[in-house]
Amino acid sequence: MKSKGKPSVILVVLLILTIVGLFLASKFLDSYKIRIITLSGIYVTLGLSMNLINGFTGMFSLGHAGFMAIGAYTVGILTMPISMKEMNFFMQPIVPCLANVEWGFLPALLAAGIVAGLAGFLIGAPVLRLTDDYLAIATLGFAEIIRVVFTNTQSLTNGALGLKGIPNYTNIWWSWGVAFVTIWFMAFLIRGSYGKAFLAIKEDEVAARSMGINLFKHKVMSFSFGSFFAGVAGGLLAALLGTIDPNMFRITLTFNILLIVVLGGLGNIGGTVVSAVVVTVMMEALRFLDESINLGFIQLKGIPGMRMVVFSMILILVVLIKREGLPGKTKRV
Amino acid sequence: MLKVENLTMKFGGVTACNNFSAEIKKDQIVGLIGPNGAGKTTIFNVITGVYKPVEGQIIFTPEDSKQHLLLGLRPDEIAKLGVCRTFQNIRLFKDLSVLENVFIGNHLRLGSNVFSTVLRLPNYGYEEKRMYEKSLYLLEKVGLRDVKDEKATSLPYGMQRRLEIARALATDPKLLLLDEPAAGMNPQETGELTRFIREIKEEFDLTIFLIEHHMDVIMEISEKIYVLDHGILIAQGNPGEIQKNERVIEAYLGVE
Amino acid sequence: MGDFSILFQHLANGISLGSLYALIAIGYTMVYGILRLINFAHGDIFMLGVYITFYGILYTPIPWWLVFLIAPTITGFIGLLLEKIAYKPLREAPRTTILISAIGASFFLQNLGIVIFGGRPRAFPVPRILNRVIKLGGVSINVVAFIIPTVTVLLLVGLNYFINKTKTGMAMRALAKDYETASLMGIDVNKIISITFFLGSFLAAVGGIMWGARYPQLMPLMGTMPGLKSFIAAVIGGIGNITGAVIGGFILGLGEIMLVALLPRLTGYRDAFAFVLLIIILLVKPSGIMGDKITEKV
Amino acid sequence: MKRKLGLLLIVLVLLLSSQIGYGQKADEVIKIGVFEPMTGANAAGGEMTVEGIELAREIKGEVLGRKVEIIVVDNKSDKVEAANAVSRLIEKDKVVAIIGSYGSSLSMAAGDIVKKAEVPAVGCSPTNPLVTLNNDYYFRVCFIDPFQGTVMARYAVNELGAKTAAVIQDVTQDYSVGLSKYFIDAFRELTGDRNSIVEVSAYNTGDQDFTAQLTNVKNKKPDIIFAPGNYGESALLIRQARDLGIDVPFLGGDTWEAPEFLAIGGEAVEGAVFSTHFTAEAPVTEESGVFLDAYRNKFGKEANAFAALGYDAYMVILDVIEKAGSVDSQAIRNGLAKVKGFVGATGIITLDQNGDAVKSAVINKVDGAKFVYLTTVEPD
Repeated sequence: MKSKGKPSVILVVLLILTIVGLFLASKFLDSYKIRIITLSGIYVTLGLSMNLINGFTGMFSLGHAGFMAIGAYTVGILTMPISMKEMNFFMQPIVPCLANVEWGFLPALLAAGIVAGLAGFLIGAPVLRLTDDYLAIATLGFAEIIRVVFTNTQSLTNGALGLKGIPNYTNIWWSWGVAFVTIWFMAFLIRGSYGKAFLAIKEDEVAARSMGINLFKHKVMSFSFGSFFAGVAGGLLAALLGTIDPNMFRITLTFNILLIVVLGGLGNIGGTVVSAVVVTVMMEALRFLDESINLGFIQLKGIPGMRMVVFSMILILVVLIKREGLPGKTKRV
Repeated sequence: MLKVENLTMKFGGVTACNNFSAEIKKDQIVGLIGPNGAGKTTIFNVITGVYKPVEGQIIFTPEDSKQHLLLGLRPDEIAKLGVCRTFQNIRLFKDLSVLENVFIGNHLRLGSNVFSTVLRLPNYGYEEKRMYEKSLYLLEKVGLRDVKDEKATSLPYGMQRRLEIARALATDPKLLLLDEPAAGMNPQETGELTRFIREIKEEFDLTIFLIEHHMDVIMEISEKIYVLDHGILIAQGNPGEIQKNERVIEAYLGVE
Repeated sequence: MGDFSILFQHLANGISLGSLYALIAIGYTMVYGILRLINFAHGDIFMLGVYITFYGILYTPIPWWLVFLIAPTITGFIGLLLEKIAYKPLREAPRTTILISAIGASFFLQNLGIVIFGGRPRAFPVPRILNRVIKLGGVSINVVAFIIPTVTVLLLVGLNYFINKTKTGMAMRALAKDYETASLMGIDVNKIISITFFLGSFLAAVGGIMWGARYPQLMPLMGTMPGLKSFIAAVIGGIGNITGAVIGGFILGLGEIMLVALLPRLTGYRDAFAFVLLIIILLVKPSGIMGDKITEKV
Repeated sequence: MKRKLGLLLIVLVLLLSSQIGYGQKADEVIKIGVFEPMTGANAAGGEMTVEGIELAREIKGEVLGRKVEIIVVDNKSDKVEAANAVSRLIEKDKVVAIIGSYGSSLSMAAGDIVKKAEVPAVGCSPTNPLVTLNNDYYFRVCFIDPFQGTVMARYAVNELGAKTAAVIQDVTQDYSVGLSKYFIDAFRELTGDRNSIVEVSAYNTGDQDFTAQLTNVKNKKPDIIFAPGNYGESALLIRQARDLGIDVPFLGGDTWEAPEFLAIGGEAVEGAVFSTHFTAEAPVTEESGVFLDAYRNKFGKEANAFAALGYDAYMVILDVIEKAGSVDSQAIRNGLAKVKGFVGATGIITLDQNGDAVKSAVINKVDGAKFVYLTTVEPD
């Protein structure tokens, strides 16, 4: 089950390969493909952050979109040029303390993670007592509450108008750089004592408690870390798109990440990375399902939405047939 | 070491254990017996903080001076104080390896914070190395070192029991609660188990409280025995006394 | 318009909305009671029910009142099918797995809805009789707003009779109480689960028709929010308890309306209200108003 | 082992992705990209717009002696998808210009991409001022919200003699929030009374029950109610208002112009008044007539404003290409920046320094389950 090699060695090899790959990609590919690769990197981070909570620690959280929103808005508000802010907030001026702030990308990204992580901590503290479906619905509820609040706090988030003109800092290096930090973090976390404690909680809460593991502390910890990375990824997404609004962060977004996690296997780091890339690429590659297909003699009319039908079918099939995700794992009895 | 006073536990309308008192002295091996459903495991669950009793008091005195009231503490806090247990119906971390199971037992004594584990700072590196060495030593002790990379659930029953004990030992307990360690074992295995329990008691300086159905085991190693029937303490004393006690005989015959 | 008539108007609005939540919540609570599973796809079954009715009225010669009976039946069978495909194979699997399957099913039905019905909203053909307004003093009430609570209460009484007095109903209760013992006692688990799903989906479709008559706009994603809110209603009332679900529905509906009525500045936050209520309930009394307390056995 | 396999898979997928769509060669066809919401919340708007664009291509399928091909991609009413879709159009399909998208926020998601790639984009109906702001490559053939909001306020005050108004906005729609704001400002100015707006209420996209908000509004007895929003929600809202006995006029914006507004609203929406870009009834230009006939022939129904705007966006681009004599993206951009007095189906289009169309607005009213033309309002 465990590979014999040291994770650090494998990581270094992977790192070098990826750097070379990304360098080649940024040199020879056009901006569309670079965009997809960049997006893949962001989804790797998102997938892993959700996997930490749902896969490793066994909590079923559906609040990811909310933490992404927090991160995205933090980066948006902190990095936007002052003049751009004035232009954006033409309905209601932005709160004065943020009006003249213009940070660099790295500190803003860190702030995004910290604010989201803090939110995760505050939300996690009360709701992580709940289990399974109750936790799922409560976290989903929190994500919705965050979205509703962001829609209504115009002087902070500009409400439904969203933010436009966020500097496009995110590139292939940022997105994959963060992805690598995340992979590295997860790999070492899981290899170490705390990660093992998370796994123990997932396997058997009663036994874990009796072995002296403070359930609450570890759950909140895992949840906060997951939120931290979700926030950072949200920040990356904001700086990739250049514009955000509360409607982006609906339940569907969380479902997309869940799809990645399930396909990659709950609790499987490598699987999540692969599945994040595959899902992002396929989402684009399968566009032909929506479009008319010309077979020369016959024109098949495309049906918009077919892509998503195929994806949701894959999700169900994977759950039904290979519960451990596509990469597989020795079957649980 | 451990004093249980007037413990009463109810589930809905059912009284699982009524006004139970017991005392375990340091370095003793104390047995708890009784027919099925007598409420033995319930008492373990109350001591380890899984259940909250209706009434009673539990006082744990690991050192001579310091007293701890266990009631109201969470299971993990109780484990940290040095009370650890095994489970009647084996609760291993199924998907993890044998070594990982024991390794997790060390977690509560970890001094490093999570950031040093992720950044692999030297202080954690050192600690982790020690934890691995200790885990391997414990596996050696229970004879599972050869199967350290197997999945916990792939082991035969007896080995799983021993793995649970190794995992509990990893928490550095002062008081070890064993819930039917010999269940499902043949006479030869139970003989080995008895020796094994004595051995770990000496080596790790343990006090042991155990529930057991195998009378030969309990009679051989216990210095003191408590007998429970329908949640009520019906007898206590040394093995010789218990064997002669009429109420005990009656309780067992009545049920069989 | 006097203060009293405003208050009564708000009350009437709240009861009408609340009984819709209640109607959908009943199905949720029944399925949860037996399988301990949030059927995330319940809201989408509701959506299918409305669309089937829509096509039934517009494209078949069947009179509308008959469609109102046939469509829920068809929807019931769809729900039954859903259980067989997406949930039954996972009955022994970990909870998380079933939840993911439920989410997948919901996702699938929504997208299938988009492909089959198109993304554009449609107008629900409301029969004329249901579309009149009754005035009582300063209070105006749509006929549907009268019918919905009536249907809800009738169904509640009927279901309570069914569950407490019939053999199938008692088998359901036994199954909800203790799954293993019930199957040992010779109850045909699969059959009971199928009946539950059929009934739950049937009720979702009835709720859907009422919903369509009240809010005649059809969209493939229309089931998501009512679905979530009804689930919340079921939790508030004590999940697994049918009367509780109805009470929860009324609390939620009235609460939403009263929030807007009493705190007009917070109207934008209305959608968050249900979730805030849910979290409070989960933290304070997870078993809900009518639910039994469940002790975890180790 | 598994990790290696995973790595292999990534490489394979990357290779595969680099192969997507490089089959076709760039021959003589001129490609124009369209990104519109074909699914999701804005599907109806996207669909209507694409109808107009397709119709335009059928009418004028050639320019500079070369065939024009339009490539429609779905943006799922989702920002990430919108950005991807535009990027794809530019890089994979090598389009020379882009049309889209319904929904200002979706257009904004594409803004940075077209700017960076220097490919001009023409929006059909995104009315938020931010879309074209600071972007030399984004244009639009519609007017913007400040104008639209003012038009409706003027109509309410001057034509209906309203002294007080209530506003019910969809707080999750930038369109609705923006329009409400401009309406409120203009209405207060015209009535000279800060308190003329008696109530501002809110709801969310997807809400179906508005009775509580409406009961509050009813209590304030406004002369008119301004309630811009998606046609579905708006129709339900007006329906419930009528049920509650609210009988004052409802005013709204261009999104109401959809057959579903009438179907869902039924009798309740009779008398609803809204501003729009175009009316089938009073053709503003000769081109309107051409468009209307063609639309009727092809779809067998009356055209709506979104189809007309889609039609115009396409026609403007083709006109610019023709005048420039080039299909170079830069040349098209420069041509678009200079568009003046272009005769379109929706009126005479002149693009100002921001790239926004300066043109007249039409006010329509629902009458006899039809949209009936009331009046035309010229820009200042």
